Amino acid sequence: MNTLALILLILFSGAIVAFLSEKVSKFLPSLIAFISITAAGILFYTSPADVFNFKLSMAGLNFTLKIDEFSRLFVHMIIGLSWLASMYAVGYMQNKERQGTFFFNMLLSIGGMLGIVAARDLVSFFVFWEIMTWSSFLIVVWTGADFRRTGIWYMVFSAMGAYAMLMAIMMIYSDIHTFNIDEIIAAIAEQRLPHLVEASVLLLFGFSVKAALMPLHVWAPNAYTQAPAAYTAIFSGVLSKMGIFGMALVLLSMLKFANPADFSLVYINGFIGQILAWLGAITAAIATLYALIQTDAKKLLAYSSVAQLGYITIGIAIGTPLSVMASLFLAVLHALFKGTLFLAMGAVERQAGTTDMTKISGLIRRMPWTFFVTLVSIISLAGVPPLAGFVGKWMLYEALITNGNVFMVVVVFFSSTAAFLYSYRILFGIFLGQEEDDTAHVKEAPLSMILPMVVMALLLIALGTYPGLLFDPIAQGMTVLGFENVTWQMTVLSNVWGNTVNLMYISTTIGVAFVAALLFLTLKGRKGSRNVGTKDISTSGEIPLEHENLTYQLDFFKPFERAASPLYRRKMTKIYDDLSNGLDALFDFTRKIYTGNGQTYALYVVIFLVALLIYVQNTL
Amino acid sequence: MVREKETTLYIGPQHPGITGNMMVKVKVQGDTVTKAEVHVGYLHRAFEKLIERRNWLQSFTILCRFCVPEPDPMELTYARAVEELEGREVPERAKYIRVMVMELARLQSFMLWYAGQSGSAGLYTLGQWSVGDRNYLLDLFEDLTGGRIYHMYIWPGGVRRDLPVGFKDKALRTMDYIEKRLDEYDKLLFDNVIFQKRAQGVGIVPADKAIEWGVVGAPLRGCGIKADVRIDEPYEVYDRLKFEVPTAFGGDVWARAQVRRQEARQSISIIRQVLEQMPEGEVYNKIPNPMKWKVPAGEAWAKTESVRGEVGFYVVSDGSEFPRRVHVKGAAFTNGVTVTEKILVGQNIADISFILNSMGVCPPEIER
Amino acid sequence: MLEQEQALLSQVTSAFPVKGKVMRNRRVEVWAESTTVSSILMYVKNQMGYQHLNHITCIDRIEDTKFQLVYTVFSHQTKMTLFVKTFIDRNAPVMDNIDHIWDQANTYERELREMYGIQFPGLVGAQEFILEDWDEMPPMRRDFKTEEYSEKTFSSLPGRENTQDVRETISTRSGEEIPDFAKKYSRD
Amino acid sequence: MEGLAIKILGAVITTIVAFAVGMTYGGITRKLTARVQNRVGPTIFQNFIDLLKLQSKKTNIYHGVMGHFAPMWIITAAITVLMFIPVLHPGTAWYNSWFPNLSFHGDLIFLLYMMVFGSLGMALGAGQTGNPNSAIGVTRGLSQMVGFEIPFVLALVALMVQYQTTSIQDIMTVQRESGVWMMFSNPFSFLAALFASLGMFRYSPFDIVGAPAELASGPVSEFGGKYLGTMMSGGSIFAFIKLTLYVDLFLGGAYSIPELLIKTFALYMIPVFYGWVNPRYRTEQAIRYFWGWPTALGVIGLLIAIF
Amino acid sequence: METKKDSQTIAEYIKNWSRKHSLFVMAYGTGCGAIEIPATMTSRYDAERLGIRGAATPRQADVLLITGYLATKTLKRVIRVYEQMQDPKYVIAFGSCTINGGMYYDSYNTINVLEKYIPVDVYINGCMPRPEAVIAGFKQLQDKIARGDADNGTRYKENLDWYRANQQQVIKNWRMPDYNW
Repeated sequence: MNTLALILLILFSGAIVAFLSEKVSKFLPSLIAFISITAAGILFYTSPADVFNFKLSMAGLNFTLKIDEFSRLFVHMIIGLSWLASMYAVGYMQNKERQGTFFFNMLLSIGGMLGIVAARDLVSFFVFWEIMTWSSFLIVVWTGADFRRTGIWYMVFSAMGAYAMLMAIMMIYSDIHTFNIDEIIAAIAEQRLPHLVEASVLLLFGFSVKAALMPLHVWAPNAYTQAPAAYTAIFSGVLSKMGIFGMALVLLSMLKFANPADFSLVYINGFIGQILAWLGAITAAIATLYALIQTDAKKLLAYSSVAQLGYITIGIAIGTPLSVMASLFLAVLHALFKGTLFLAMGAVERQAGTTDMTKISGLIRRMPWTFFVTLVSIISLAGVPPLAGFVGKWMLYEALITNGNVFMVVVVFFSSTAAFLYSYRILFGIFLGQEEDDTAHVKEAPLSMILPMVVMALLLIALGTYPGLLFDPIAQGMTVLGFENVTWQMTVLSNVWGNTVNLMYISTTIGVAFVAALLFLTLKGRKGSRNVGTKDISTSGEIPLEHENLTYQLDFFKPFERAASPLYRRKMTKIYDDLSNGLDALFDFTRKIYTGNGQTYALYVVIFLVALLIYVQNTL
Repeated sequence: MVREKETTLYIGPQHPGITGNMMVKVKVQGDTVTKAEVHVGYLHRAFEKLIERRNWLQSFTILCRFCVPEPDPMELTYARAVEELEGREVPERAKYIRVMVMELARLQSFMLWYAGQSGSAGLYTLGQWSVGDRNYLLDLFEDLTGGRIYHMYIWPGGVRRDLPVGFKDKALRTMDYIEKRLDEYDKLLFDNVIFQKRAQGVGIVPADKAIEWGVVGAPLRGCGIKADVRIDEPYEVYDRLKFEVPTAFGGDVWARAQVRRQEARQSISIIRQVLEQMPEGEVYNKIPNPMKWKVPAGEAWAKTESVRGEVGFYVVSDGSEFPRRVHVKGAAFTNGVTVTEKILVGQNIADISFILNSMGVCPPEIER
Repeated sequence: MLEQEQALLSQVTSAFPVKGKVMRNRRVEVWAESTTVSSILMYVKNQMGYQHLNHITCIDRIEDTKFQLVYTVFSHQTKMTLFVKTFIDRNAPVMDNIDHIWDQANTYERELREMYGIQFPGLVGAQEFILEDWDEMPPMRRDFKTEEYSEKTFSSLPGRENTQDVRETISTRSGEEIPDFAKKYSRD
Repeated sequence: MEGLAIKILGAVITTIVAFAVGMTYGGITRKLTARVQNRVGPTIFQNFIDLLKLQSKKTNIYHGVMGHFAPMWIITAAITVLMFIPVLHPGTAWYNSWFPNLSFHGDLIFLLYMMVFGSLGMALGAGQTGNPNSAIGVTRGLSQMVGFEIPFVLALVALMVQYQTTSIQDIMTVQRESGVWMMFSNPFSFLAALFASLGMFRYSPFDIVGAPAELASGPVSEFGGKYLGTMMSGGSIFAFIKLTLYVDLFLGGAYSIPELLIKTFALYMIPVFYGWVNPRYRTEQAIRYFWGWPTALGVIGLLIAIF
Repeated sequence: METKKDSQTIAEYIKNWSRKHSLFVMAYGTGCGAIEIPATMTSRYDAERLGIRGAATPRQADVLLITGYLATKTLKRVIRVYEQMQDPKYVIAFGSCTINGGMYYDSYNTINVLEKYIPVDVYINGCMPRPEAVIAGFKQLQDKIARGDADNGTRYKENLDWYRANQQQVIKNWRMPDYNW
């Protein structure tokens, strides 16, 4: 049997078995999910690369699945993160109800994602896309909380995206009568596709929904927040990247092969790219601004995911080798650090009961490992050297600067500086500050939850010095997209102007200086050291009362909010609310026309006849 | 008890931004104050109790310590209350000297205010200048009374001793110097755009509530209400002197600063007038042996204007050598406690100290 | 002479069963029953423009076993001060709470409660205003002996006898002679 | 092997020079401030004495692991950034022998991010102490950073676009070869960066982080003794770094130590002078300030650089 | 300039020299003597030329000034502030009232002898001490530090029980956080 089909079969059948096994034991679904993902992973990594090829003809349609080098990058992400998340889920989902449904949908969506990246024809692409969408939708509404705001937004936007995609697929099919992507690309190169621009825009619209790009992002924050943390890691980490995958497919594979002689198409290609890039930049800025006023850690991370997806979109949309590389690097990194962060927040939620940063504080001594992984991933997220986030940020900036998108650099820089604000917010809100008695019972999460997070954190640290580990598969993948001979080095970054940054030197310097300072400060005067708790602080000599709160938690960045108040005035959700209210009113009006009264209808008929008469007379 | 959501900040007692030894406990949401409580009592020395154990003249050692930055109005008010009880006349020259001392005390207190107001906003240069220049005024006090801060100079029946030789010239020279310096302070503080931005619209005392809230002194005049004990109930020789009582509108820190800025100049003008108009003659209508001095029974209420507002003494005598009861109502008692608690709500953390300084909160006067 | 003051006095005495007198220019006092004080204050504040509450004070008339309370109000229009005085029982001191008339009366009343033990029914605010952890008799009462308390609680170093000349103590301790010119100022 | 020894020696010397210069500048500022305030003031080496005293404190208050790491992060960030900045002009004799360090191996974007490293550590350390003043101070500092980074980045991007390089050494070389300092070739960008530097040095009116009358001493409220001392050293090195960076980027770099000192001191005096006569902004006013004229200047500078 | 005492090692001598010339004063005006502190710090008297400057929080401060009488309510705060300071720490007591009660000897709310509650290094007498006297007091403290005698933090720790007993006699409701000395 075909390996690729076998992997998909394992996942889908595992889903069904997990769903059924809940009746046997509550513990079983999580285990089955873990086992089936492990099996799929083992199968994937033990097989030679050329076996992932699968063709099936059915009902006159040719389904083609193939994992090329570019897809392989995403498969690494999907399998890796899903495996770690499912390991985590074993501990995380303990004692929760309706686990069968959860794991059923989780495995289904993982299978769907694998299908998407492997699909080489638009029909199977669309089918797997819908499997992924619906299974993720069912997980988003799994907790049942706040369905109206979360579920409906997600469903409506996904449906919009799906219709747009469907329309584009039909358009292409009506032009060249094939669904096969390779054939479509060939057709584009031969200029046999008159509706190329329209179809591309519609496809990009559909992918933008998943990638949570600016005007279509409103579903994302709530959906990410509502899904259980074990799934949110996958959701934000890889599922949203399917949008990026699609965009790369359209922008870099399809539009790029437009004939260079066709000036207008090339121009439109650049134009679409610029628009997308600017949308990405604005998404990054606005989402960052909203992230830093959140009080719920998961929601903060959700907004931050939207912002990060904005960066990734920019890279893809700009389309230079360095920017695409930066974008794909950031995509993998985002899966790593945002996955870690969501998992860490899940651990906090499980252990402390909430992720509301106004309710908990000072967990650093209670959950040191969780703090460590959060710290590492936050530093990565903020892009501070020597961790991996810096590499991605650097490449993105250099790509933009050398490409001449200077104002976009400033916007991106603004959002990534503002990202420090929410980075600190999340670290402080949960782990630092006063250690209160009401969190005294909190303990560190079990090993099965810590282990995946630590693995990812260590990867982030390693990639900070040796990004080449990741450049290798990215460069190979980019070959598929048409970027020949992408150069990369293990520890040196370089841009087209020939400027370099040597990461090895950076890490060594930081390491040496830090160790020296550590030794100096730790050894010196350690005899007179007094360990104090967080209650022994300078409160102007006063002794705080029991019920008084000494942690700064509410409206954390109020001054900033006030300074940036014009940017906060308009909310996208409100615009959509207004739109839907307007539609409501329109439908109301329409209903008024159809009053149900026979006499009115008679009147309409008369009016219509008169109008027809006049029209006919005029034309004759 | 359920833990609060708002963060509690203790501004004081040990805090660089507090005016003296008191505490403002604020609950903040973001950087906005949602609730402010003024806690006092850190300086309570039981003065009103101790005065009951001192005789009429010994009380003066305690009186001047009621308010440290500006002790002289306390002495004068008490002396006037005792004079009212006893019916003791004060020589003309002593009245002029008293007015001069009062205005000197006001002036040195304004210098301290300049330091506090600018220092709480982060402009340390002005604070250094004005506190440094204040030493020249304290030198005058030292020449006159022998003490820099506490003088015990005004006694019932006049003042303790006449002006030293050459005092008038020195005082006039000092006034010239201070006036010159005040112009420089204005350039540094009032012409500064940042100070204007900081001060305007902050810490507003509403004009329609001000009287009812018991606001006195510069904060009241900053609301556009012309109220000053020196013109409401002229004491000593204030009715013979030409001076303005400045007012400003808005009731914010800026308005209060404007009022004080002009008052400092008025004080200089009054000191000059007093020095010019001062008649010759006795300065002290001598009281009998202080250890045996009895003041007739009765109750008297005397008030004077200090920098912070009116200072009132309610003195009760039962005809013995010891005062029966001396109650002090300092300006800060209302300005610094209830009014401050009200106007701090809704303000920024950055402005707490700024507002406290502009309200002229003086904790020793509150808790005595 | 003093017409304004007389007019004020007659206005208050006509409205309430109180007696009073003009103390001097701008000073008028009325003596009232403790139960009518709050209505007088309400009246003078709302009807006569005495909007400024200067202070509330208490005098311990221990010989009559009474507390004398003095409410001082001031009018910014007429610039006159009105004292409303009353006696309450010293053994069970209770007085009407007036912080609904003036907010700042709250602090005065809290101080009186702390210093004299006068109860104001309905008075909100922390029990402790100035003192902290005070468990003795309210300290401003005349029968509270502050010196005894001080000696008991904060013992002084030896060498501090109250009326003794400090210079002698110093000289005996350090072995210095008191110079002749200084001797004549010694008290004994 | 010999080359490595020389390199390490050079790194140590660079650090010592930066530390000494930063501390002395602080001392000179204190002295000058005192003179402006009609005072005599401390000696210009007062900061060294303070540091020595802080390091010789007997007790240390240990607030937890992040509190312990915070000063180290600051000093680590300071030394690392210092290593990647060309202190003197490449090619000069002094430079080649003592100050080459690692400046070939990093560029401007790296430095921008690396400079945040210390602040992040400081913020975490301040957070763990649990003092509300620290947290408020940190949020103010971060907010202000978002404020001044905008004009600063505008200026830097203008620089990079104008010279088609992101390497500091190349920027210095271009300025030397053309003979025109960036300061004159693109004055708008220089002004934008200069305004941003006011926020970076945190003198009045931008000393909102540790505003004494408002927050006690802000983030460092709970740090004393060796921790405070180490932070002070890190801060001094950082002052030197910022000044050197400005000199390298806008003033054409320096050929010798005296030239560097003159240029950096002149730059340093700008925020100091500004601080003497201005009270402090509120946080949102400070941010608005940076988003006003400095940003406009930065945009003009960037437009000039592009066209 | 003091000569190096034989009992001090070179390192000790340097440490004491730096401590002497860098005194961070706790910004806590506990009593009326605080009014002369601004004057001491500003232009005419300029304490900064001696290395004396303000510190905002107890962790950074070296010197605690008790500027006059201490009300019992303030004493509690002073103890807390003093205990939060880091060794070596010094206390300068101002005014007659800290020595033996001064003019407040009979007040029910002010302590009489400061020495019983926290160890004092230098007393400056007068009511209130003039800036010259304050600077003279600081000079004395500097001499004491240079001699290596000023180590009252250790004394306090060693005799903590005695001090605690005295403190608890005055502060009736002892609601202080426990420190791990």
